[in-house]
Amino acid sequence: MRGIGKSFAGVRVLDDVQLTLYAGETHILAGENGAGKSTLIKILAGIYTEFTGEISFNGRPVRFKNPQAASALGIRVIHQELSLVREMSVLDNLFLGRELCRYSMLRRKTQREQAAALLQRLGLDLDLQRTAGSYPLGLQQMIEIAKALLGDAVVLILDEPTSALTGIEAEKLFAFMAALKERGCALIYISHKMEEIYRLADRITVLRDGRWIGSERADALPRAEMIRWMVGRELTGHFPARPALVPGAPALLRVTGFSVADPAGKRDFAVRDLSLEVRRGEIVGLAGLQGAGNSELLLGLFGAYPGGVRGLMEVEGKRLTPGSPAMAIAAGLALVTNDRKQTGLIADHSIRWNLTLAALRRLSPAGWLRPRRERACAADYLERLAIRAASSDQPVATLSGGNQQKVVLSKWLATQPRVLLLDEPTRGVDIGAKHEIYELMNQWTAQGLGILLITSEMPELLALSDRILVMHGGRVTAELSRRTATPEGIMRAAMGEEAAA
Amino acid sequence: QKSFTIGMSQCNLGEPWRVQMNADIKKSAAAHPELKLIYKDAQNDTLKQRAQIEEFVAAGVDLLIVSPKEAVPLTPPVAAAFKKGIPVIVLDRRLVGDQFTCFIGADNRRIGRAAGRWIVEKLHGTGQVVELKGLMTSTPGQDRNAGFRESIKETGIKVVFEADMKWLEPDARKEMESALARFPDIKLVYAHNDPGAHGAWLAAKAAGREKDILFVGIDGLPQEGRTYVKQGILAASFEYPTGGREAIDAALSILNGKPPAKEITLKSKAFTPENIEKGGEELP
Amino acid sequence: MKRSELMQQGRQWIRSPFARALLALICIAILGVIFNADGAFYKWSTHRDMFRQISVFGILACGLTVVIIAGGIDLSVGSLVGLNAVLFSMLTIHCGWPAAAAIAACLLAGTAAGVSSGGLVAKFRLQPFIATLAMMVFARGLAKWISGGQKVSSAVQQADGAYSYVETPAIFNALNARIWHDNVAVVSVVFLVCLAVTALILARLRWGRYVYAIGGNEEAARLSGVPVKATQLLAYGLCGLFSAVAGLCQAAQELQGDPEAGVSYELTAIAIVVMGGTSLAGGRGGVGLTLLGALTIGYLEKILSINAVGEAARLMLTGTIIVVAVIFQKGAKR
Amino acid sequence: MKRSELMQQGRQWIRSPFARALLALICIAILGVIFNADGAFYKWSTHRDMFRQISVFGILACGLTVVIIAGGIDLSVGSLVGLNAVLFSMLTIHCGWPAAAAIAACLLAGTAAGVSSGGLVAKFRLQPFIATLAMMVFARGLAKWISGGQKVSSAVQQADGAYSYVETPAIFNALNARIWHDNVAVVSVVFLVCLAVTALILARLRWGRYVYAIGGNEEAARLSGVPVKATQLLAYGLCGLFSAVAGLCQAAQELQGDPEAGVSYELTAIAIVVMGGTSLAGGRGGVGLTLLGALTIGYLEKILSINAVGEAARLMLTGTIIVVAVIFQKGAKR
Ligand SMILES: Nc1ncnc2c1ncn2[C@@H]1O[C@H](COP(=O)(O)OP(=O)(O)OP(=O)(O)O)[C@@H](O)[C@H]1O
Ligand SMILES: Nc1ncnc2c1ncn2[C@@H]1O[C@H](COP(=O)(O)OP(=O)(O)OP(=O)(O)O)[C@@H](O)[C@H]1O
Ligand SMILES: [Mg+2]
Ligand SMILES: [Mg+2]
Repeated sequence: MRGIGKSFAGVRVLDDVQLTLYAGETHILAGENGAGKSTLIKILAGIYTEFTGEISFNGRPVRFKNPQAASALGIRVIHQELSLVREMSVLDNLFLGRELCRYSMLRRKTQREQAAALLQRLGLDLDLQRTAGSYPLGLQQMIEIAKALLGDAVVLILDEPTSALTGIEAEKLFAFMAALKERGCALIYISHKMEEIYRLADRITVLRDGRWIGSERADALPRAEMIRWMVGRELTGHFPARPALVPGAPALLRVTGFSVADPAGKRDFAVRDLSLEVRRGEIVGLAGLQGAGNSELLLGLFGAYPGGVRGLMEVEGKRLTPGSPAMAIAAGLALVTNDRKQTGLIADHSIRWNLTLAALRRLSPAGWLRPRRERACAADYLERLAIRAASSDQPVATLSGGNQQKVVLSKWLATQPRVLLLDEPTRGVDIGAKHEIYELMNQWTAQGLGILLITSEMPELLALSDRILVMHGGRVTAELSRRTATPEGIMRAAMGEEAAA
Repeated sequence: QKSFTIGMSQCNLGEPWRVQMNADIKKSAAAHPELKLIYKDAQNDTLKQRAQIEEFVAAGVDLLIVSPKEAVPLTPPVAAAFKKGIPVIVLDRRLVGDQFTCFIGADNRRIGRAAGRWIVEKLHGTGQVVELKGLMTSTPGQDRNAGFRESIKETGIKVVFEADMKWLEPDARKEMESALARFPDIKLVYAHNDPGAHGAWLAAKAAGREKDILFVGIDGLPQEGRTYVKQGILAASFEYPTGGREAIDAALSILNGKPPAKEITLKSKAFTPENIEKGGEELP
Repeated sequence: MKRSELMQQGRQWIRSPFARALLALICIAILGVIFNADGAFYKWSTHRDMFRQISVFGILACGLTVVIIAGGIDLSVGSLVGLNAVLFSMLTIHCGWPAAAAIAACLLAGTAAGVSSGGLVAKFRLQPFIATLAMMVFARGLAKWISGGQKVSSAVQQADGAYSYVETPAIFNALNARIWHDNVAVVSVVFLVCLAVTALILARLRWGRYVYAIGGNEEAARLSGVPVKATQLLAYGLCGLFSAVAGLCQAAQELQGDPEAGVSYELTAIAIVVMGGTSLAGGRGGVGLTLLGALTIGYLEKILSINAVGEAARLMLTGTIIVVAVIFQKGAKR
Repeated sequence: MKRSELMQQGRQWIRSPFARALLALICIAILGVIFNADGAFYKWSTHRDMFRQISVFGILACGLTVVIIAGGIDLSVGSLVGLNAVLFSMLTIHCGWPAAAAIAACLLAGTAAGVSSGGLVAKFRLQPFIATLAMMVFARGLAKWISGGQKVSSAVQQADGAYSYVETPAIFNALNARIWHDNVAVVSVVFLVCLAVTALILARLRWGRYVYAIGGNEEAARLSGVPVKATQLLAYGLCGLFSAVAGLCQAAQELQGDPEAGVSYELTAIAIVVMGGTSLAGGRGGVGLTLLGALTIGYLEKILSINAVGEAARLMLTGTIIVVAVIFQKGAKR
């Protein structure tokens, strides 16, 4: 790809970008949120057809008219935003657009066999007939990956595939990627996770502000240098130091004997008889594998399942029945969900509308909107979280993934919460912004907030949490303090081994 | 020679009878090249018709023919036109009061009565009858029902099944099928329009009972009721004249300064297989 | 630099839904100038009457705009016009209620009907199309039932079957009149008031923002503390309220309550909302555009009517022009 | 273990859309047994006739099911019934075309109309509601134009204005007949064939998968290489084709082509689709359920009809029962 340029409504988001990809290599595409990575690969995949510059494939110039054309040459993409049809079965999703047919009649048996074989190779135990949308986000991501792996890929593009995966699933994916590489398949991999980048990379290309900064072999590009390429300045220390807890701080959130009925209806309970406590200024990490029930716990606490929860809950000493999100917000809770597209944002609406939605009761106490206050509030957060946008009137759908995540965070901070429930708060956020979010979290806890944090990134979990609760099958299997926690210990407990800490 | 513009406001063109009325007017007017007619159709909407009358007045037509959808709501606009000096001929349905030049119409109640009498005679005063009613929120439906009921009062004729088929043939067929399922001894079907009677006949034919039942309809349009009578489908169809020809006659006399009678009641005819070739028989 | 910025702004403005809707309206107006029916199009009375004719539809469209932005649809508005026209006429003419009481009763009845539809949608999670379709059928039946299938007018049937004529209540004439030196129909003023109320609600009330939010992404709205069900109930309730207002206006203009009034008005009203650029997918739109949509449809009908276009041709032209006008809008949606 | 598993399966089955739709149908049938109109409900002819009556609606519902699963809607099907009934009658009766040629011409015309709506949706990105609303108005106008506003029947007007009577073409009687010892109407068989074709397409063809995909998540489908526009065109085209089939059946049953035929049939057909549990949001549903929906609506109408329920009560009952029946479905959606 050479001299690639692309504009949206007059705004230039890619300018003279180049990328060369060799067979059998893993090529990392790195850059801050909104640098233009997803846009670049969408051009390569035939999704954006209007752009400047040229693409050549195996030495021949090509210009794809549609995704089918790219797919026909073996270019497969795992998109950043999930592109599954939630209502369709897993099987149909896997073969969507590439059904096996005889006289345009589906060869259903062959499809089932191939799919079963593939899922087995990936080590996934899924019901092929269930709808894809009924699986949790992480498994949906795995289905998406399986879909791209079906058939013969020549170029596989992965746009932040692990942002919704747990460690074990990510390992499976990496093993598969290695196998593909062996076969001579070229991989483009986009991620904001440094550990992954250096584990996988053969070569690295960095974009900044839609411009090509450089391409280099991974072993010739030290981590600090790459970060400098990405953000344009030095960034010291990956994780900011956490101040020690004030001893004997009062509990902000106390939960006893809390159960959540399984919303999917598969089991009886997603969370069973759980007790925990978050104290003022404390970050409590919640670890667990897919299906451990930690996301359901947060949703349940937040009142998203009225009637589906049992148990006692107190916020700042006051009893709270989790009846609705509105009640939870009023009590000082805030929930950042793990799926910003489905449950976090209203894609068509402007940044400002999204940002003020949860805080509207506070911003317009009499029921009358106060546009000037809203504007001020939005402007404040755009600046504080460094959200890259033309103005607060821009629809959030046109923001890059990371910036969308920052809008979600801002939305909840605007409610001035006492307890933050964070489910993968840094999902898809670039390293610079992650750093900012970590510092913000420290700041908030210093101001007396309590945070209940779910994250699938082990380093993040270990570095940020004051205490770590490990969940398995809806129960807490271990409680580890900051000092006693080790990745191995967490993994063991997450697999279901009861461990005393 | 002086030419005249006549505005014609038809309340809707969804019913064949009204299409026929426009056709009759057109046919009669064709013989008089000095008449220029403008047709508007109110799509069964009272307020649209009101607007049309206002438009005709604004455009300054020489004469207005209105076949109104409703009496009460259309009285004021017609009265306003009349007061402005535009002669108005009201066709088919009445208005309230006397603020118009001339009313031409047939009497649905009378036709219903005649149909009833004919039926009593035909059935020798006894038997089970099905009544398929036209839209009962419309005055023709109400009158054709009331007149019929007057005539069969205190006879042995019993209406065993009645349903509102809303002037629609498929609905008539549907309702008739239900009637047939319930009553094995139906002697006659009285439908408020010919398509309704035809729909009932289709149902009876499908059940193999069309020979045992007589079918009576109203309207007597050439391509519907009269055809059905000729084909032996209907035992009788009672004409509901459109008054199109009479309207043009009246218009000509008004425009020539010789106003006709304030009210012209149209004579209607009964068509039966016996008299159809002779052109029907005028009702008393 | 300055100039290109201006041009950029201009280009963006042209792409805005408002500009698109305006453009469609202007095109229709040009049609009117071309086919002016011997100058009838240039008379003020033509425009005044057009605005009066579209008012009932416009009032319905106001309520529908809210429901549609909230991600729903309401097919029952036409039937509610009939029901409320009958109810209002019964109460004022037959029962002799004072106008204010009758109006209050109708507004209450309309709101109750709307809230019922809303309840089916919010509480029983019925699809709005089917819930309001059922309400449409039900309300029509109710209108026929309470009126006994007769038009309710100043011609009152006596026990012996004869008709006596009573005075039409003053409220009918008041609503049917024109004000400002005969220049604007009262029902048009009612329409403008409904428009202003709706605009205020959508733009200035917190609840208005909630309406947009649940139409945009119901789940995200719920998790942001938006009271989804209450918002839906209110949206349908408001739509029912406006339907009642439209019913009063219809009765006043017809000087009677016709149980068949308002049949298929919902389709015209929805067309108005969509012509205005509000998306049926929900979450986007506004009522300022609905005014433009109403004018577009109003002029379209008026031009066809003053030119006395025949029934078949009129239907074909209406279909064609709706498509062309909405294609002008298409740039406005994503 | 075994037993609890069975119960679990049973519980899941009860929750399935099919079971729900069946339940609604059974409830209606029980109503029929209670109000059996002196045993009329127990006669075979009652059921046979019910099935005939619902056939035209059912044929429309087949096409609509596809369009609705594809995330669209088609309001023009009723008008297309009228248009094709007129066209078919004109061609066979007035122009003397052989039946096969006339049928082919009608199917082509219906498909063309459907593809046009589809083109407006796919190419110009009009909202389906408004695109097909325009088509509905246009097709009705066209039907009136080609028929001159009159019914096209075996009474043919001569140049002098008098009427002459021609024989009704055999194809009309063939379609209007019953087969299998008088037990099933031919139009009902046509309905079943349409149902089978639709079921085959949706369940077995690649294109059927595409229909579900674009209805479920158009963007994801596009990214997966589904030809979204072609799929939409085909869906609307199929719906138009089925409308033409319904038009032929309508003409045959009326023995004439009525330009007013099919008015508001689209609402009944949509109600059938939804009663069957297909979601108007798209992406979910099936045509097997549409059959159950058709039977439910068919029995509802039949029971009201054999009991000679008055118009007002009939409307109110229909509205109520639709709601109750669909509430049975609600567990089936999400
Ligand atoms: N459809 C669109 N319309 C307008 N602007 C867009 C659109 N899509 C992307 N952009 C803009 O293009 C820029 C690049 O976006 P892109 O999604 O490529 O970033 P990215 O590098 O993938 O970021 P991230 O790491 O957050 O995913 C962003 O500023 C974004 O706001
Ligand atoms: N969490 C917040 N984030 C951004 N802006 C805020 C926030 N809270 C308040 N503001 C802004 O500060 C101004 C005053 O807000 P408000 O009337 O809510 O007072 P307050 O709650 O006492 O806040 P503050 O402590 O900032 O004065 C407004 O312009 C409002 O938009
Ligand atoms: Mg991206
Ligand atoms: Mg503050």
